[in-house]
Amino acid sequence: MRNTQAIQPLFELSRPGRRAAVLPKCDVPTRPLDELIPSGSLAASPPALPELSEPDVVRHFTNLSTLNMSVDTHFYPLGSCTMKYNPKRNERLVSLPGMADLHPYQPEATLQGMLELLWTLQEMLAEIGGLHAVSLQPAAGAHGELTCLLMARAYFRHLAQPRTKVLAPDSAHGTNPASAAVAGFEYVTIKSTPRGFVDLDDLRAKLDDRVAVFMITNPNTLGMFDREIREIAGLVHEAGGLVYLDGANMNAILGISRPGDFGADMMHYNPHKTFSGPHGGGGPGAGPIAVRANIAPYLPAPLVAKDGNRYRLDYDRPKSIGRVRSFFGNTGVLVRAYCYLRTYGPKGIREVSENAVLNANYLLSRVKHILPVPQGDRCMHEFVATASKIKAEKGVSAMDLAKRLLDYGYHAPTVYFPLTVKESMMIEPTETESKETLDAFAKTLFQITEEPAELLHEAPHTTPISRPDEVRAARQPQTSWPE
Amino acid sequence: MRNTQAIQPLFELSRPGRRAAVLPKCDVPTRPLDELIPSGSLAASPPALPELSEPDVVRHFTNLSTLNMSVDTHFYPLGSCTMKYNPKRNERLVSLPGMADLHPYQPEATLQGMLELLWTLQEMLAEIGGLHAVSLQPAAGAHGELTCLLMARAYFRHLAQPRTKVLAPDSAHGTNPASAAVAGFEYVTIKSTPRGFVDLDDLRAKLDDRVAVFMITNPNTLGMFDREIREIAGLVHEAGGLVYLDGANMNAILGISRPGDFGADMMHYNPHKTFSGPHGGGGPGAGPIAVRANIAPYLPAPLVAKDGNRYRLDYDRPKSIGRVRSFFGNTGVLVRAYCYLRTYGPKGIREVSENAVLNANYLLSRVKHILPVPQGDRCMHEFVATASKIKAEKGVSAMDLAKRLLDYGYHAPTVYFPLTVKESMMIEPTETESKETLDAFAKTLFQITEEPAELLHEAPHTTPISRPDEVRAARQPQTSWPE
Amino acid sequence: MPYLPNTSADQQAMLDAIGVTSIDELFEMVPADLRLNRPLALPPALTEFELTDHVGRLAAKNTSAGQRVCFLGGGSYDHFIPAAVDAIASRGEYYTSYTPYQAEASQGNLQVFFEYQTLITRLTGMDVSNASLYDGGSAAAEAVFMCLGATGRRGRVVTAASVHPEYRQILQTHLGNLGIELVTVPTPQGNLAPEDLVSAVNDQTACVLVQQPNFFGCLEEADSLARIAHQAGARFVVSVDPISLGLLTRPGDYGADIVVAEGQSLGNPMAFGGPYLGIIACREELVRRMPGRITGQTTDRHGRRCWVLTLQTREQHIRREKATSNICTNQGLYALRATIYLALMGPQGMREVAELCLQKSRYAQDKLASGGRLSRAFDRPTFKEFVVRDQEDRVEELLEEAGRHGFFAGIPLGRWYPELADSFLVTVTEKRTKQEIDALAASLV
Amino acid sequence: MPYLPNTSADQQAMLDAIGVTSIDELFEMVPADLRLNRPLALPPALTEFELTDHVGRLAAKNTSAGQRVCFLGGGSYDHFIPAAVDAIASRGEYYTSYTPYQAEASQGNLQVFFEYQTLITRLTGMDVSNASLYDGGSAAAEAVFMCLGATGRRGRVVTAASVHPEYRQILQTHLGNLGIELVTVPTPQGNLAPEDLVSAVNDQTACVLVQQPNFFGCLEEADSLARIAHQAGARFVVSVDPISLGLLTRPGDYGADIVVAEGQSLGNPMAFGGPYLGIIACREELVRRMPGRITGQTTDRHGRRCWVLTLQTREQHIRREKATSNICTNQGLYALRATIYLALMGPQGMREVAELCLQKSRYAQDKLASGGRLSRAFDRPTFKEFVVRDQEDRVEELLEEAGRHGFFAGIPLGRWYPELADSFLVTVTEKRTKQEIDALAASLV
Ligand SMILES: Cc1ncc(COP(=O)(O)O)c(C=O)c1O
Ligand SMILES: Cc1ncc(COP(=O)(O)O)c(C=O)c1O
Repeated sequence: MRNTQAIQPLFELSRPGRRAAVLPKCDVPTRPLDELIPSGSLAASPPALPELSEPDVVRHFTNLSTLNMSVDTHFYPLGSCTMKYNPKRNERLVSLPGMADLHPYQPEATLQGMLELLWTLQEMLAEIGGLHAVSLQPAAGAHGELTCLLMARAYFRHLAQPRTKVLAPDSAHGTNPASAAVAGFEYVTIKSTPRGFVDLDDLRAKLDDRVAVFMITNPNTLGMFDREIREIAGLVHEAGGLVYLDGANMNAILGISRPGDFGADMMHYNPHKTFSGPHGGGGPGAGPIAVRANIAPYLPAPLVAKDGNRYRLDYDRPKSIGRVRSFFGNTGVLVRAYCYLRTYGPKGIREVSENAVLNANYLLSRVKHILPVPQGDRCMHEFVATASKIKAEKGVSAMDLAKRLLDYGYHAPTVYFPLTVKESMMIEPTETESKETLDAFAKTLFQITEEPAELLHEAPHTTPISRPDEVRAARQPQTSWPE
Repeated sequence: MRNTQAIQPLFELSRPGRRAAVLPKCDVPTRPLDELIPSGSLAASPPALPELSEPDVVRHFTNLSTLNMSVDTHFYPLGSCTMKYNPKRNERLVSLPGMADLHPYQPEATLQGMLELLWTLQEMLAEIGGLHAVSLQPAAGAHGELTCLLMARAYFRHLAQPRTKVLAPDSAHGTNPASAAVAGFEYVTIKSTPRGFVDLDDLRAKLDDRVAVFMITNPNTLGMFDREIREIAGLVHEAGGLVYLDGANMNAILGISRPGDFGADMMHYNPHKTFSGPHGGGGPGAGPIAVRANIAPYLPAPLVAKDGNRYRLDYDRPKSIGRVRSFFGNTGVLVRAYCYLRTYGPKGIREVSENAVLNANYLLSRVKHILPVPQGDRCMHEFVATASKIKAEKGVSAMDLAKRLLDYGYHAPTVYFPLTVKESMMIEPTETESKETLDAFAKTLFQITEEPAELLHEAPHTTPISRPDEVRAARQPQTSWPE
Repeated sequence: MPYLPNTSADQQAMLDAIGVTSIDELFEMVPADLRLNRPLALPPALTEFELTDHVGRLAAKNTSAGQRVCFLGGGSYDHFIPAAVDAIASRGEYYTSYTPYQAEASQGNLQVFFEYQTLITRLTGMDVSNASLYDGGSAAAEAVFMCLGATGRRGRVVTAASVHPEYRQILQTHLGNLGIELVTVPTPQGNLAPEDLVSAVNDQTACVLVQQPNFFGCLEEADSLARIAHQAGARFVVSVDPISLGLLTRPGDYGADIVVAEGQSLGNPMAFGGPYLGIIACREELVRRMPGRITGQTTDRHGRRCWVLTLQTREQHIRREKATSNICTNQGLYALRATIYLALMGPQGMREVAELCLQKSRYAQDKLASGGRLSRAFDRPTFKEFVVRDQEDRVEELLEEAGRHGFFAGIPLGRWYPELADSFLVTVTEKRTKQEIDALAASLV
Repeated sequence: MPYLPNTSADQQAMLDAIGVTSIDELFEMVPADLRLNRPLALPPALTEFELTDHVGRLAAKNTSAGQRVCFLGGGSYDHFIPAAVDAIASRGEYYTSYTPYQAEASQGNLQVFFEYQTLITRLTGMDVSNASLYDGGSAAAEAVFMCLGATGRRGRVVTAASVHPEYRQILQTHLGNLGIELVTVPTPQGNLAPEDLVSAVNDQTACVLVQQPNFFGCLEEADSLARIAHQAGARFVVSVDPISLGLLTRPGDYGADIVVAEGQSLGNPMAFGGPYLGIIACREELVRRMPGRITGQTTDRHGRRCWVLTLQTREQHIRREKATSNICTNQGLYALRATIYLALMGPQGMREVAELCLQKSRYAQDKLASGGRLSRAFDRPTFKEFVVRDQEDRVEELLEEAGRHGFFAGIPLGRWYPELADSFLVTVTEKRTKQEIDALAASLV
């Protein structure tokens, strides 16, 4: 039933002379091009783009879309990514001309509604994080990490303290070490205990006056809340360092516990996770950051300020690290986050985390009999099961299980992360899934573990393609269509 | 890869207490219900509707949609239905608040833009049809037929002529006889010649002073233009009757030949075919009608009238047959038709028909070697092939071929209509399909005719379901989910 | 041209393959003297940007309901449309597909129509719903045709002045044409008095058609009216406001034989009157007289549950002049929208939206009547609409003045009811706030 | 709550299955003293109707670019967005999916990214494009990081005052932090004079970053600048306006090593600055230093052509602190939009939109300069933007006055260039008509 012709690459579909877009005639007196542009700067020919009609284009991309799994179509328990439902009302509202059709350099008087919204969002994010000041500029979580680490550098430079190290647990997301490196820090890994908590002895051992920042994800990537977080923060602070909270897992603790209250000095949010911004096939996200008063002066400019009932962009921030992104930020994602928070309100936002944690624990209770869950019987918003037993017994890997799940209409959990658990499957159901979906998923997972290994090694069997040759892709990279 | 759980019927997905829509608190002082509504008129309980969350609803209907073939996803050569590309720009424009958010009883002063658009459309449709006056009120083609037949009754009543019969060729679409019956006429069938033209002798024989209207589809449902249409019209007019042109096939003759010029007194358009209104899974369409001056007084009210540069709804039409529909009509479809006509303009609209006819003739030239095309080597916008040969040779029916085409990602042509051709497959490619698509379709059709009969009898094999039991559906009709 | 893939090279290759030298040659079938020898006199072509600009300007010449506060109703209502309705209905697989003749390639639409039919039967309390008709008005006419056939009575059809005037005009168009009398019982008190109905029906009456709540917003004594119709051997047809069924007795529970309704209020924009959604549902025994498409559940070759168009022997493409109706293209996409709307609302949502309409419109009645100049025209229980009488009999001015204050305040009734030339119809949906109602009252003095 | 399917019955059943008595119990992991013992101080919850009304009001407090005539640019442009872009990008399968880690469940996105990468290489004349970065500004920073690594030079990075000031601020943030000197060559004539560049580069210069057309709309002598950079052993990085590449020489043809661009103008709304699209493309030899995701073509188990994320050993999730960048989430949806836009435009469309921008903006320059008060600040060839100097040095007033006449007339340059306090930047896209330009000129006197 699939239309295989329409999904040929654009370049195969192209026919000389075909056109979709037609431009209006030029209504001003025109001049010869070479009068306007030095001949050397004029391209000999138009760019070598494919030539298609509008029906071709629509059919091509519409059919391509159906090759994706997505939250709108499938259960998508991709651990650490919080693939929750993306409200349609938010999409409608963000595309109002009064939101989408605004130029970033319009006079502030013509942007009062937008600035009011963004100012309120700053306030809400400060409150949720238990911190004091917020910048909405970073474009994604990793960008927020980097921004905060740059602020830490400026902060310590200001204190004339030569602190060169960033510490984080081995279970940290790859962006943590990468951000540390980009910010010019030396990155040091801290061991975790078997249950995924920070190994305090190792932390103590590695804390010294060269440590600028300790980055922690709490709840961590095993979905466990580190009970010793206060103590950890205490140690870091004693050593003169700052605590950074990777907020990717905030979906577990909204209205329940606040990073600022458990010792974080800086944090980022992932509104595309926690606050239902759609993931867009890879992005965009946003990475708003919240910090303590002592770090606030270093925030990137501009922030939104309120004077009486006027709102303005505040660029006058002498200690600011400067900019990390052009214009204001990923506003569209921020508007969605605002809509989301206004939909839930104080009581509702707590119910989000309650149900996210309830769903995760329920699914854990269904899954643990099928695949061991090393961390134990409890989790926050997600948990990590391991396929190492079934791997040992019948050679079926986490990847095999993941691929087979696709056949049954489930997106795979995150596999092989965190690296601290062998054959890991990181499962995050989110609060927007129903009990029936979780039951059916667990049932299917069990069924799969009963299936013959050969079948699983070759899975998936019902998807458009199966087990692409990644080695070949990397050996002779073909990253574009040959001209 | 399909999500089978999400497409369970809504009533299976329902769980007591689940909710999507939440309504605002009542902000006016409320009164006890029984004070406002007599107890007898109050329902004992809320309606027994399913209870779902918003994510449930979105996932359900999104997955369901992928079980359909559509023009956006597949080649859809459904003869007589003109399944052409539905421009996205039209969808965008029709949903502008200034178009979609208008109440039909707003003061005319607040509707000037809409009335201007509709007035212009009336003018354009009169010009395209070569007729004098247009009503946009009918809601679909069949509704337009009925409206014109009602006008014919009024017209002859006014002339005190007791004309009780409507004539139409045996190849006529089912709505023609049905409309005649609903309008209170006696319906008489006229034979067609083997090539699908009106049998003049039979027509002559059946024309008398009881004949009110002769309905003709030209080009006819075989995609042939009746060369004798003038003569036919002459005969009907001599007999004192009116000629009705079923405009479903106007896509073949836009800017090439005008019904008014070849003798039609009344006609309907199918904007959802000819003017790219999307078919919406069955509708909505619209059925604007155009008529000669002598019929104009009988048009349903209101029409849009222009005084100077003001536009108004003209209800003052004493001879009007009255209303056939509430409010103005299927305005949304009419706005799309307007956008379509404004996109093509005078030259472009002719190219539409030129390419529709070119594509049909080209496909005919590819198909005739595979399946005989009784009408010969030429057609207008569509043609009718027959599977009777392959049926005789290996027992493969037109239905078998149609079903097998689905497997290869093509919607089936119209089968078993017109009734005048055995094992008929009525193929209408439309002008928005590319040569490559037509070539691939023909190649596939050939391939299928080479496949074993058993395979075809059981086709389709790749669709979500195959060969539903229609007899059972009709024997014990289950037309709703049991309470 | 943006929608024409054929390049001149393609055209040449195709002409060669066909064996002709020009596209004109393909039109030889059309006699030369019937060909138009000039371009059509149409306005010039516009590019997408120009068209967008042009239609944007036309739209800007209108004042949308959202630009004022809308208290207009009378069969088209300003109810809230959840974003999910638009998001789903704008998927190409829905709006660019056609009638599900090929069940295997249309299970999405077929299941939606099956769900739609079920939701309509649940809402109305009837046995069978079809998959949609054009609009509420033509649905009323189709219902009357069903009754003419079912009873074999061609004497008269009885209705009331309290039924939507345009619906009655549609009935008149058809019944007048067939020489069947349409008796319209006056409703001076704002509703159809049972005793008046008694004297209007006779043994040649095919059906009685009433509206609940009626055009004036008032509740009819539906059960008594049903009894009277049935006692006369006539069928009882009710035209309802689907939103009211969140609260009011289901027509199936007071004896309706056929229920029709305008489905616009179920998630469809007002769009200057269309496309709308014609709802029709009936009792089991009438199903074979039902017009239009019906979806039925069955199983496929492998025993899988699935859906198909069924009982097609009622329809024009099979039965031709013997069909129950001439309808072919229906309003499928709007049935989909109604299905999504009802799925989102659920029982509680429908109950609450109905209660909000009721309470707010009652509040508005009292508020408007409190000023002195305006009064309620009828002393009957109402749902979301009501008729207001202007002491000073200057309705047009009053409404224009309100327009200047930013309100679509109401619909003048004089155009349909000379005796109500001093009155107008005010509608209050769940979208209207206390503040808006108070402001309206302030502007109407 | 609309997005929470769990009913209290569901919750109870789940708690029982888990073996706890309350949801609170599940949070025992969180020490009591770390729990918030009050509700968050957030504004109250809004229903969909209330939210729609509320955000609608906020939107109404803004003046959208479409409500005035927009001559603003400076890195964010009012180009026309075809309806098909929105229609396709609003499909849930695109915008509610995530990074294609599971290739079998993501071929749609992967093929789109492969097509995007190809279109970008065709547009820029480079060998390799990634699948997107955040925005043009951070893309410029990533390019500079690539050059630091590739050359091993940590001495300085040279750029010009004619590069977007905010992009230079981003560079300064990073280079300042790393103690690398950012040399900004002044451009008093409106472009970077080759001789000035010669004296700015040295043997410790990692790269030269210029913008073409530059922030003032002027064309740089790109080929000479490239030669100078390369002679100094530095890499040459160019930030381009993708729309200009319908007409201007492709950076690959004048020696760019890395091309970055803001992709907003390719079918993406201005949206007060984001989300936008960071474009980056480079020469083959730099591919392993490329930040972000790259899609590659390969074959599957059955030999079918397909696409996967490739060269992932550059990325943070594999290489952690050794990764070429820390980027994870990118701007996939906007890469999709750009892909659809370019597929619709094709070579001719891109050529024509560029020519319209060029001709109209030149017409506007002459028109504005003809009044007497205003003059062109720089006598250089420009593309779609240009700098206007106000004799009377009252830019703010002038622009405010134009605003009252319904124009977003330009961007005052004083905030970034004190020496240009008397000047503003005017941008003319293909959307602006002669009539609008003439009216602007009339209002600016
Ligand atoms: C734990 C954790 N930290 C950081 C990130 C990076 O966030 P982003 O992808 O928005 O840059 C992610 C998400 O990928 C994450 O899961
Ligand atoms: C030839 C012909 N006449 C009339 C009709 C009826 O038009 P509609 O379906 O719009 O009522 C159709 C379309 O179904 C048709 O093909």
